[in-house]
Amino acid sequence: MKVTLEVRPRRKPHLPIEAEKIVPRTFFEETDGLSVFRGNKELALEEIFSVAIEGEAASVDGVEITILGDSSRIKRVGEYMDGGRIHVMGDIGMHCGNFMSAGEIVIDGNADAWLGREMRGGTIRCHGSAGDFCAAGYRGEKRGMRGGTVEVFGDAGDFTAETLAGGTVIVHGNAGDLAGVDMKDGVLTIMGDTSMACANMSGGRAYVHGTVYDMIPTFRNIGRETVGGDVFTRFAGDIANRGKGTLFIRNYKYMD
Amino acid sequence: MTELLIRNACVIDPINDICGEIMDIAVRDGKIVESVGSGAEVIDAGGSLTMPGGIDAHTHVCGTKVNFGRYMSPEDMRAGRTARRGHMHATSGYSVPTTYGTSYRYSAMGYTTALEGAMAPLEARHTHEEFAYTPLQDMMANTLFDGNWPVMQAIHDGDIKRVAAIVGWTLSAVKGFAIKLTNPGGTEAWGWGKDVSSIRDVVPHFEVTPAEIIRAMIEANEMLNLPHSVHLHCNCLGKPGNYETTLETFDLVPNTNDKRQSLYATHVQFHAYGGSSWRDICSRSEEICRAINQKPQIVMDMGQVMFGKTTTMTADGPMEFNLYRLYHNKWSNHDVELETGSGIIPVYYNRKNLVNSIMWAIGLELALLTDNPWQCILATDNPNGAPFVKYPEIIALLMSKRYRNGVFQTVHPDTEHNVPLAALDRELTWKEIAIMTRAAPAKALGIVDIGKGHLGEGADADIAIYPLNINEIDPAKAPEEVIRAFGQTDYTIKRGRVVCCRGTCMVDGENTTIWVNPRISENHSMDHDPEFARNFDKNYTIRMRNYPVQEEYLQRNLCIETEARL
Amino acid sequence: MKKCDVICPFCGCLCDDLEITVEDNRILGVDNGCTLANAKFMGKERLTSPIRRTDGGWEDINYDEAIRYTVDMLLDADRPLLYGWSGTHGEAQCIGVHMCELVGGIIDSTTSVCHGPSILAIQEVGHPGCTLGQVKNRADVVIYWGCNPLEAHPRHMSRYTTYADGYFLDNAFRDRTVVVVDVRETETARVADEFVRIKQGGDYAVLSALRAIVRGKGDMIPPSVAGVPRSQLERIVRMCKDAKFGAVFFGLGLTMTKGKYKNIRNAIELVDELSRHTKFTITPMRGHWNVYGSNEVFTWMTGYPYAIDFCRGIAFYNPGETSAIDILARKECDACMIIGSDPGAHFPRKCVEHLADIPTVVIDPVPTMTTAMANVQIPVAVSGIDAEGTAYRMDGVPFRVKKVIEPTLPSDTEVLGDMFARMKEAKGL
Amino acid sequence: MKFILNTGRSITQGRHVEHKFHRGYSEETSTCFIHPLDLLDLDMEEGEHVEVTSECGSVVLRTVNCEDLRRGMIFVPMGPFANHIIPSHTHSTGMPDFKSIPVELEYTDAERSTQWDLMEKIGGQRYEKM
Repeated sequence: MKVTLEVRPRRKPHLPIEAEKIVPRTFFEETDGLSVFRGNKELALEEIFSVAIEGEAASVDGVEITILGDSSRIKRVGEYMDGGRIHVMGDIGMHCGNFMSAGEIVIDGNADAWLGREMRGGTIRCHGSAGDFCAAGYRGEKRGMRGGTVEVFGDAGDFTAETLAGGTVIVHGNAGDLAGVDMKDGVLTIMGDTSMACANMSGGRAYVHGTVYDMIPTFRNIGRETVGGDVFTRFAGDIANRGKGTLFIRNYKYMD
Repeated sequence: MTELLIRNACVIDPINDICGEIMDIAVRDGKIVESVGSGAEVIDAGGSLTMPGGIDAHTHVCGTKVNFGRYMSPEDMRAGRTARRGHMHATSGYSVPTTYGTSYRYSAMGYTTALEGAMAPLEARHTHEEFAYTPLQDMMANTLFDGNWPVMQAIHDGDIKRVAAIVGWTLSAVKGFAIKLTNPGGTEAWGWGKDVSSIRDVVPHFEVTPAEIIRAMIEANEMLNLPHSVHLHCNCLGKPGNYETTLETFDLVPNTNDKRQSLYATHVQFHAYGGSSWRDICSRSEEICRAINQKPQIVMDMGQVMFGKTTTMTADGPMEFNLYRLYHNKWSNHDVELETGSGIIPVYYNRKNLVNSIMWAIGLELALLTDNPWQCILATDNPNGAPFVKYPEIIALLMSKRYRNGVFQTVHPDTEHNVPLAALDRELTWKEIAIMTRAAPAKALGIVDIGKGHLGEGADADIAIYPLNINEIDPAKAPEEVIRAFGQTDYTIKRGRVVCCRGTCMVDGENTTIWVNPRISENHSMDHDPEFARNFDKNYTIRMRNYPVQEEYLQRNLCIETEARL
Repeated sequence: MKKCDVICPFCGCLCDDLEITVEDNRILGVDNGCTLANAKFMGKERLTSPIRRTDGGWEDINYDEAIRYTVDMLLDADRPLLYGWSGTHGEAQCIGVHMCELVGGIIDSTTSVCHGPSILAIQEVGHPGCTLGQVKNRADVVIYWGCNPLEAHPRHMSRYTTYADGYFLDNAFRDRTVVVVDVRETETARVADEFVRIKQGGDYAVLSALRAIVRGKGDMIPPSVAGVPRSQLERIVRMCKDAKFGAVFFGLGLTMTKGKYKNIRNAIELVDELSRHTKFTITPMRGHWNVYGSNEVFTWMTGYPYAIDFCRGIAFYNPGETSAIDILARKECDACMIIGSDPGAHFPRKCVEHLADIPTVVIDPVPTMTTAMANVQIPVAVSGIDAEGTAYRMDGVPFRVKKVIEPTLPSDTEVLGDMFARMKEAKGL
Repeated sequence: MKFILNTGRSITQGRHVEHKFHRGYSEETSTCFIHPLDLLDLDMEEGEHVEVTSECGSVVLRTVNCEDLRRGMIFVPMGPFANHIIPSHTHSTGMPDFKSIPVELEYTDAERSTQWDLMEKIGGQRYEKM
């Protein structure tokens, strides 16, 4: 089944649209009567999108949703996704792929904050940049993303992979402040630079191929180590937190 | 004048010695009366179990500490959210729901009255503000005196009259209901990061022991003629081997009041541990119940633990710090100057964990080993042992050996070597459950005379009608029916109005705050005691004049006036 | 006539020992108050009637029109923001929550631009705190981190710390050690026993270093951390561990800088660590009068302390998304009611610009910077001067603030109560 | 020259919080506290005006010497002037960077705006009845 959703122009284009219904399972089960919310107003899906559905699907994995147009303020697309595929041709709003457990989301443009929040499984690929709290957790919750893969080909914002507790996060560009802060498990890879990496980490592994600025002073330098042909400095920490994490860094700079 | 007639109710009303009679209940203007006119609104109970509204004799639902539990737990909030609907406001939360959430859920379970377990006098206004937003239950507040400086000074001076005068002044100032002692002496020691480890330890600087505090407060309580007894959270909560402290504490208690107990020991499950460490912890429920069975002057509540997620919160600051060191989860603490402390941490009681399994068993054992159900009240120390929404499951565990055994199969396998539960065959009766959930709480709290906990003429028309026919259901065999029925009434009636019908609350509601005002002669009153006032303004960071809870915080209220004998 | 034990309606200290001289329903003098209290009580420039913006000017309108405008505005909006609340009393905040729930809007208080990050941190690790009297009577080490009480909370040090008498201290001033950590050498820093000058944005690193030293892992710390020599850090840790009762107060220097709420989390975890050695507590220096009350009220009524989105009926909370700055900067609301705060003065320009673009109502006794952005402003009595109600001190202690003069204008409670009644009527409730 | 802008409360700003249309408020909140040596480097004297420019705008302020500051940092009491150039980005925490904004300082002979001018510039309407 191919579902094509093209965002229509809106009178108040900045007001976010909450569209947690846009997930393959919804279309697999029932394509009529779907609604989204603009603030406190419930609207038919068709009011916000022009909708085209072709074919049938034998399972949720047979559903592919394509989103066209300016979807930068469409929130919660792919929330609780448990199979199938979503392809966002442009940018996508906050909370794309919250709690996702299976399937694939591909974003050609940028993703707003909380991409893949508390993700359990599946794959998200963002070809542009991701906002803050990419692959992170929720307020007050000890554990954030627990499984699956988030790959960002551009940059990622601050607090990337915050409270990461499983799965794989790869940022090909730079990550903002405090990437991997409070991470507990899982693997975080940043090909570019970041700052204050992995502060307070208690477990898991992180690789920074660029430079870590404002390096946290409470990581113990274990020595040089070659990983995949590149020479890294290996750190253990965060000692401030009895941490048992491992941090591999190509270059780093303390705020002395 | 509004009138209501409930027909064909199968009534259990232990205080009036009614057990399973099919009868009509007449209500006029919120009170139970002999009969009503033909114009009365009629509810046909169709033979369903009908009891006085439930009374929670120890629960944490309103005030600074509870609200901090909410404040620090957005993850708990999202675990239970409902939107505004009809008369019901939006609610959030599971173990520490919003005030509306608490009120609606209690009401759906037929509870119409609750005692907030711990109110710091300095922050009493906060508790009363939240009472106003807990609209479907009448509320009262245990008032904390465990680390009260002027009280400890008066005890040290051996001046029990002064103790009583200070307590009386404070209760009336903060619109409190009863004396609560939480780890007496320990909360003051916690002001220095320390604790007391027995009832004979000396509180730093104040030179009094917990035992002296407890004894003096029991005496003062009777001098003030308070409806409720001293309400005690014993020292050493949650520590292996603490049953000895509990038994020693029980031995301090004289039998001084013929209407009710002289001591209410709360959440005794947490105080009934044998062993010397977490590795050899075991149940000492038998010793505890043996003492209870011999001492009619003591009433306790279970403090039942149920498996799952919850939030622990207590004025017992040092105990919460110990829990924090155990769990490494988030920890909040809030010491209250000159008065008490408090702490909060979220916990998960895991049935695969031996200690948690033992705790679960002990609570049930206390209820099953106490001969007289009037001496053991059903409560979880909400939300410490479990959120109150677990009460129906607890009732089923107590009524069905089979159900108990079934759950026992799922807990840590070593549990049976450490607890006597498996050997207990007792299955509680409908009447015993009615006693443990409404009649005994009313009697223990001393609110039978103001019309709580029974359905006699003149009583408040607080009534719960459960969708259950006790003549058709065998609770031993159909625990799921018991859980379903106690989980949601057909009708919860409060002050003669249907406030909740099959889980939907029907009115905005307006509760009553019940408080006490002991009349103390002028020559004993703290209002005319220059030394008290001088020290107050010197040591507190609030002026004495700004301290009392103003009338504005009491909307509907019922003041129990007592004559103090000083 | 002198009114005694009056509670100050300015900052989060809620000093309750003010003496106000009143004659003919006018305030003539303020005793015991700080300069901020004086300015507040003696202020005379109040609006006397609701005003409405016209083409190029303002006109007076009556309360009925102003309230009707607000009600219609909120009912029509898809995503209204109800912001402010710190300058008003709890009873009005309660009505605000009910209004927000009914119209399906977002309610946020000035928390989001003061100690919002502290709350986010507390939600991760909790908060070991106490009432201010504990500090006053016991604390022998007091640390002010990223705050400047002498200017922002002028009587904090004299009522609760440095200069206050303490029951357990013979000579409180001499026996207390005061440490100030800041990027600036403020007035407060100058009266401290020890000043730790930190590089901008270096708080997190310094806190981590302190935690490691407390844990006996100081050997690995570089010789200088964010401008602070390791020897000074070690000295401070010794001081803390030797304390009988230590109290940390922190301000916006920690919440507004790089690291944001993770700074606070780190500070709290430092206090947790110190609690294993001695008694330690930490308290945010709440600035705007009843801001803590707004958190308390919102929490018991909605489950969350600030930034609550009711658009979908249930309460949703996600600061950074549902907080006022973000909503305004991203233009994600289409109407705004502001009460008891002045975002026009205190929000970044981009946020204020959006207020000019959407219908905005301000409920405030005096003209403020936000007035310029309003379509309608409704003047009200001032809580603590001519209106009474509940306010919470920075440590969570609730007070009932009194009237010292009789009001000539309705209170926030009355205005909001009227609005709410009309909204219910419009919704057929 | 590049600086870090720090904003916050000052007692004078606090005194005027309820009197924002007063000249005193405008004076205080349009003050740029700066280390005297930094001022020297700018080749300026105390009291002269600077144009402070951030990524999102610029504003004219009056300089005042202040040795409390480290070199390279300026302090502006919180208010509409500082906020005119503070970016609204909150790192998705709800809190903008009120205390660490990279700015560029340059001497200017331009006058300072009033607080109402600033508001009008962004679509507001002055209220000057009092």
